[in-house]
Amino acid sequence: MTTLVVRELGCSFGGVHAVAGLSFEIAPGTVHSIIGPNGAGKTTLLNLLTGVYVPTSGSIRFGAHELTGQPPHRYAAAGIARTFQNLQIFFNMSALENVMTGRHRLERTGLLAAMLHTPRLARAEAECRERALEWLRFLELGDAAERDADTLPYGALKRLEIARALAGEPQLLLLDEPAAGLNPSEALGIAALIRRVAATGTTVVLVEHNMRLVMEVSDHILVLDHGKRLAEGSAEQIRSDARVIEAYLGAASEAHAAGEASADA
Amino acid sequence: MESSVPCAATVSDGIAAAGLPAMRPRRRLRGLTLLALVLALLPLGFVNDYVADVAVLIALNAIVCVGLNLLIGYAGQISLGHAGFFGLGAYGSALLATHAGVPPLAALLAATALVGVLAALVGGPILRLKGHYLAMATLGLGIIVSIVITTEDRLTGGPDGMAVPPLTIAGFVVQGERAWYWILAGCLLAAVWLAQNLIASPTGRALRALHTSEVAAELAGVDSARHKLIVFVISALFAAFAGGLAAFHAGFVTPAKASFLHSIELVTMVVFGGMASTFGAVVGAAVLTLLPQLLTALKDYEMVVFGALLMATMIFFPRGIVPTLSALWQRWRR
Amino acid sequence: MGSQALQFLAAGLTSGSIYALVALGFSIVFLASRVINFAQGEFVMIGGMAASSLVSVGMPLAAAMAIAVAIAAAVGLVLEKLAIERASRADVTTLVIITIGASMLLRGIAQIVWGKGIRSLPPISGEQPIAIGGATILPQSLWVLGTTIAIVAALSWFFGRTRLGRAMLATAHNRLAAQLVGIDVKLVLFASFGLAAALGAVAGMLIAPIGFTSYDTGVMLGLKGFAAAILGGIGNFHGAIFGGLLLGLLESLGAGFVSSAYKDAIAFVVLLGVLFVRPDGILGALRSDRV
Amino acid sequence: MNFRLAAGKLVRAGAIAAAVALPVTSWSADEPLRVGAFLSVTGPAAFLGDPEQKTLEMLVERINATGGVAGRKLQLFVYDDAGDAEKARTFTKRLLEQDKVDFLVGGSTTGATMAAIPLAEQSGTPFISLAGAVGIVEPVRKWVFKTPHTDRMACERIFTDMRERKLTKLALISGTGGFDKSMRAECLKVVGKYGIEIVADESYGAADTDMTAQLTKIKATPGVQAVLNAGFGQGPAIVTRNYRQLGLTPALYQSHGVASKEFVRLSGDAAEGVRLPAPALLVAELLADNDPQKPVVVAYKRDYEARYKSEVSAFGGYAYDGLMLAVDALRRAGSADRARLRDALEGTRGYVGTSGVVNMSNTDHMGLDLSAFRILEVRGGNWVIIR
Repeated sequence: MTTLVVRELGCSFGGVHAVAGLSFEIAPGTVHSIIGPNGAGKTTLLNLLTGVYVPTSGSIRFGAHELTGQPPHRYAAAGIARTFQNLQIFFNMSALENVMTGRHRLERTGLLAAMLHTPRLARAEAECRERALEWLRFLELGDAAERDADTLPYGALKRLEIARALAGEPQLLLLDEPAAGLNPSEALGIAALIRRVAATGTTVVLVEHNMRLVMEVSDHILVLDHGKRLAEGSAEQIRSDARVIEAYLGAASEAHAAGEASADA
Repeated sequence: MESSVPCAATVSDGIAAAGLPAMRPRRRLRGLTLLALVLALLPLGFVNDYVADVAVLIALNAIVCVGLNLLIGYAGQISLGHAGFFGLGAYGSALLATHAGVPPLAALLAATALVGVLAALVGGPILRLKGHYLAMATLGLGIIVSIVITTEDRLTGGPDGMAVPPLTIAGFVVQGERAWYWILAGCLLAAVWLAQNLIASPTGRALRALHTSEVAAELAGVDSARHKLIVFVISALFAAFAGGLAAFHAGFVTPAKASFLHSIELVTMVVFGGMASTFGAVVGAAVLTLLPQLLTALKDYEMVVFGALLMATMIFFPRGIVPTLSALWQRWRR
Repeated sequence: MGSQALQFLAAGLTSGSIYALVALGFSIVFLASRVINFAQGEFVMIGGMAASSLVSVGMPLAAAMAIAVAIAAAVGLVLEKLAIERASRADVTTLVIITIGASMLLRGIAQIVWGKGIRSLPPISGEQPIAIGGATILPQSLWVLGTTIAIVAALSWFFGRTRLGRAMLATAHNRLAAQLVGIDVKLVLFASFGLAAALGAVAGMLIAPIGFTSYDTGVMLGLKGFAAAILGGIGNFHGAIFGGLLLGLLESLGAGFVSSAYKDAIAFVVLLGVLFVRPDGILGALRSDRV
Repeated sequence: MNFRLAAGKLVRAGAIAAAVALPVTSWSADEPLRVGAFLSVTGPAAFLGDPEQKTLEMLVERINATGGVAGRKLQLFVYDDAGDAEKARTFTKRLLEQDKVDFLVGGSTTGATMAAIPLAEQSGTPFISLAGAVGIVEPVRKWVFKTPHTDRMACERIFTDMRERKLTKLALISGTGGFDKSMRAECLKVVGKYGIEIVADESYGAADTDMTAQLTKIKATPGVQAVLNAGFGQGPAIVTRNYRQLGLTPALYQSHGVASKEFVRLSGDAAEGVRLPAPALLVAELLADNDPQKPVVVAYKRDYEARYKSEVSAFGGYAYDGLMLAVDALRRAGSADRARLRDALEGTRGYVGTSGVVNMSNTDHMGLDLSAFRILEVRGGNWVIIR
């Protein structure tokens, strides 16, 4: 299993330092969460860790792969996958084809084999279809396989995106606010799902606002504020860390916050 | 709001899984076999060589459109310069066969390959552009090609065009519209077969993926720049090959074949027939090649009727003829 | 050598200002609808031909020009209502093909109504060329340049100060948000086609005395206008002017110093070069794809 | 997802079937003589094809009104190739295979003509081209004739006029159209024979609106005594106006491509003093009474302008000669047999047409000489015969 090592990572748009001098590591096989108030740089960090943004300073290494400044498909090739805050589903395909596309990094058949539809390709396609169908069932979307993606409801699309990410059998899965837009019962469904994914040995990194979900599934939490590391530690440590509460709820209502946090747990 | 999620259907898994892959190939080839049937029966309607000639022109345009559909329909990359590749294929074949004394068939294949190399070299930087900027860059590329062909008149005969020797395959001179028809029918079938295979492969899915969300495709491991280049070169090869064949068939070629008006005509055929639909490209090429022949009786009103027909079809069939008709066919069958 | 280079500049400004005026029409329609209107060249042709035919039946120049602009604007509005609006749900490519159909329809009608002959219009203030340091320029070219600058000033005021103008800008930046704040997006698109058509007609009437007009001048002017709009940055008015003038200069300097046979090719090679360095045109454009 | 085939095929088969059902004309008792024409009625060469079509339609009507040719009416089939060589080739095939015409009159542009020649030759059908390039009849082709003067003759006529005016340093400025570049190429071939030196060679785009850059380069070329602008359409009118705008003094020659009143009207008084070679048609009234061409051109000019309310152009004249040569040959051959018609065409002697007096032979399938061209000059907004 491979460790994600981030050293002095920085990313600024014009004068704004969205992320500055950030260093941390994500050990394999655990559930990590990245939390912080709005504008703390969570999404920017997520985009940096998947090559969507190119860092202005610092480095990103994943196991033996030096990924700093590489295009996103090199991150995917290294075994990193993600979902998106606003769904990026391939709506011109069926659900099954979406998940099959998720396995693109594992494909070994060449262009010529594709154009001549060689037996080797036919076998690879059948196998890819088969594995994709398994991941669809893993996300309880088995019967939606042949339906066009644009006919599926929002909740199913959320799970489809996760299925697509998992289909590539990544070592590291980054989830961008998976609970956003879901009702409480669906959020609980996501929590169970994250545990099932972690159980398969895949490292999960969660970027999320839903504190209940974060506290419930996270082995390790990194708190960001204005692009810098505010705090890091287990769920327990972070819940009672004064700086975190202050950053979230502002200094004035300190007492009230203490009460609030306990009720929340 | 959220669909009722049935517990994992354990029982039928086995059947569904086993059944699904086996059924798919037979369905995929059904379209090809029907096209082959139509192409086989068509000559029965050839009252004279003129009708055969029109059928050959349709097949030539269809081959270009099938390639262009991969680029525009599936990969979502607009090109308004593919007549430039068509013209280079035509003039490349003609020049190699006349001035360089290369046997015609070898000239055709060599010219096509050279255009492929050119497309690969030019495609890299051009495909970093998006939407209307890509359209303009390819439009500009096509115009540069047609200007060079028009201006280098010592070599190409300039605007008045140049004669092209007949095509000989293994010693046999290809003569007569019927012989040409069978060759073109074969090439069109091969083009459709190759395109369908590509679409139903990981590369095909990668292209469709980067059409809707390039970043999600990248995160699935798709090198979008490389895949766009692949489909750009493939569509250029289809256009160049058809261009070469057209030059040998007509025995004559003029720079108009490389003009931006021809590029726009080709894109119109693809969108008219239906984007992301190989058979849409074939139907679009058929209808828009045939229409001018049918509308000649309208004399001065031809352009008005053609423009109006084009607009009406696109307004009432926004996704193109074949996708709209096949959606109606689905709804009607269910 | 000096006066020769000066004349190339004058030639470049003459054709450049024409391209700029046509490019403006492209940018306005693009702003409101993300569509490149391939019939924009035809609006230019309608302006020139309508004014020329009205003058030839004895109507004074000013009246003929006003009516020609009205005719073109009406054509633009009808085209938007009957075609673009009905297909508003279709994707951009389909809309572009609709405008290609429209350009053929308008060209066909013009061919029937005005015939195939080449027409001209009397220049606004005579044909006496003005000498500027050894180079000469027609007064009409100065009218084209002046009108272009005046129109951009008017457009900046219109888009900055008036309700409809701001509504158009809002629609351009975010169609959904504009609808949410109560902007009638349909009206905006309707108005933008009318405005673009009127602008095209003005261009057509100013160009006719210099380059004549016929039922199919719209094709090449449309192409050069589109290239100029892209070169400057589609959807950006100052970009349209800058792109138009630059394209005109590239052609005239290319013809003057390199080779007149390859002047258009040179202009397009430079255009490609610029796009590789600045993929959104020189003055940049509305970039709106965020993850 | 992609078995959308069935619907697609239905539409496709229907479209092809419709093509087959094209109306095949019925054969009346004394079958009409079928005249096949493919002209560039629209597109960049509409300037040529439009008057040609009008002339053919007018003549066929008049001939049929006076009992046709040896009792047989003429049936005209006209298609518009819009200046595109491939369309011209397809329409020629349609005329030969579907409409089964007896002879072809057409090919407004050289490109369209060259594309149609192989078909005329293979099917053995007499083809009278209306395009200018000398390459159409050089080398002589069995079935191919042409009525317009060649562009080489136009160059030679201009160069003889220049020699008489002692002008030896010539600057060329030509468009990028087929007509323009072909004339430029021919002029470059023969200019040496006349002791004239080409000192500049510029070109402009078909739809350009300003040529002052090219003309400025010519103005800066030392010793230029004359400028020849090979082109047709609006280009030459713009060149002429830019010429005066820049105050260029060398003699300005245009080509027979703009031999029409419209050019003078468009150029305005900038055209004053411009010379060009033109057929007699343009100055019908000014011809000397004993000029054999006078009655023919005056009659044609009167009929054409009465019917179409627009000035006659040299291109209409080429179509006039094209059809009348065929009619004359048909009368002499006494039958529509293609080979006999071809021989009769080749045997045409002393035929008086709008372009000049035609004397064909088995080595000359055009039959016009330099005298067919008059040098005209614009004076006071009108053409004047110089020589």
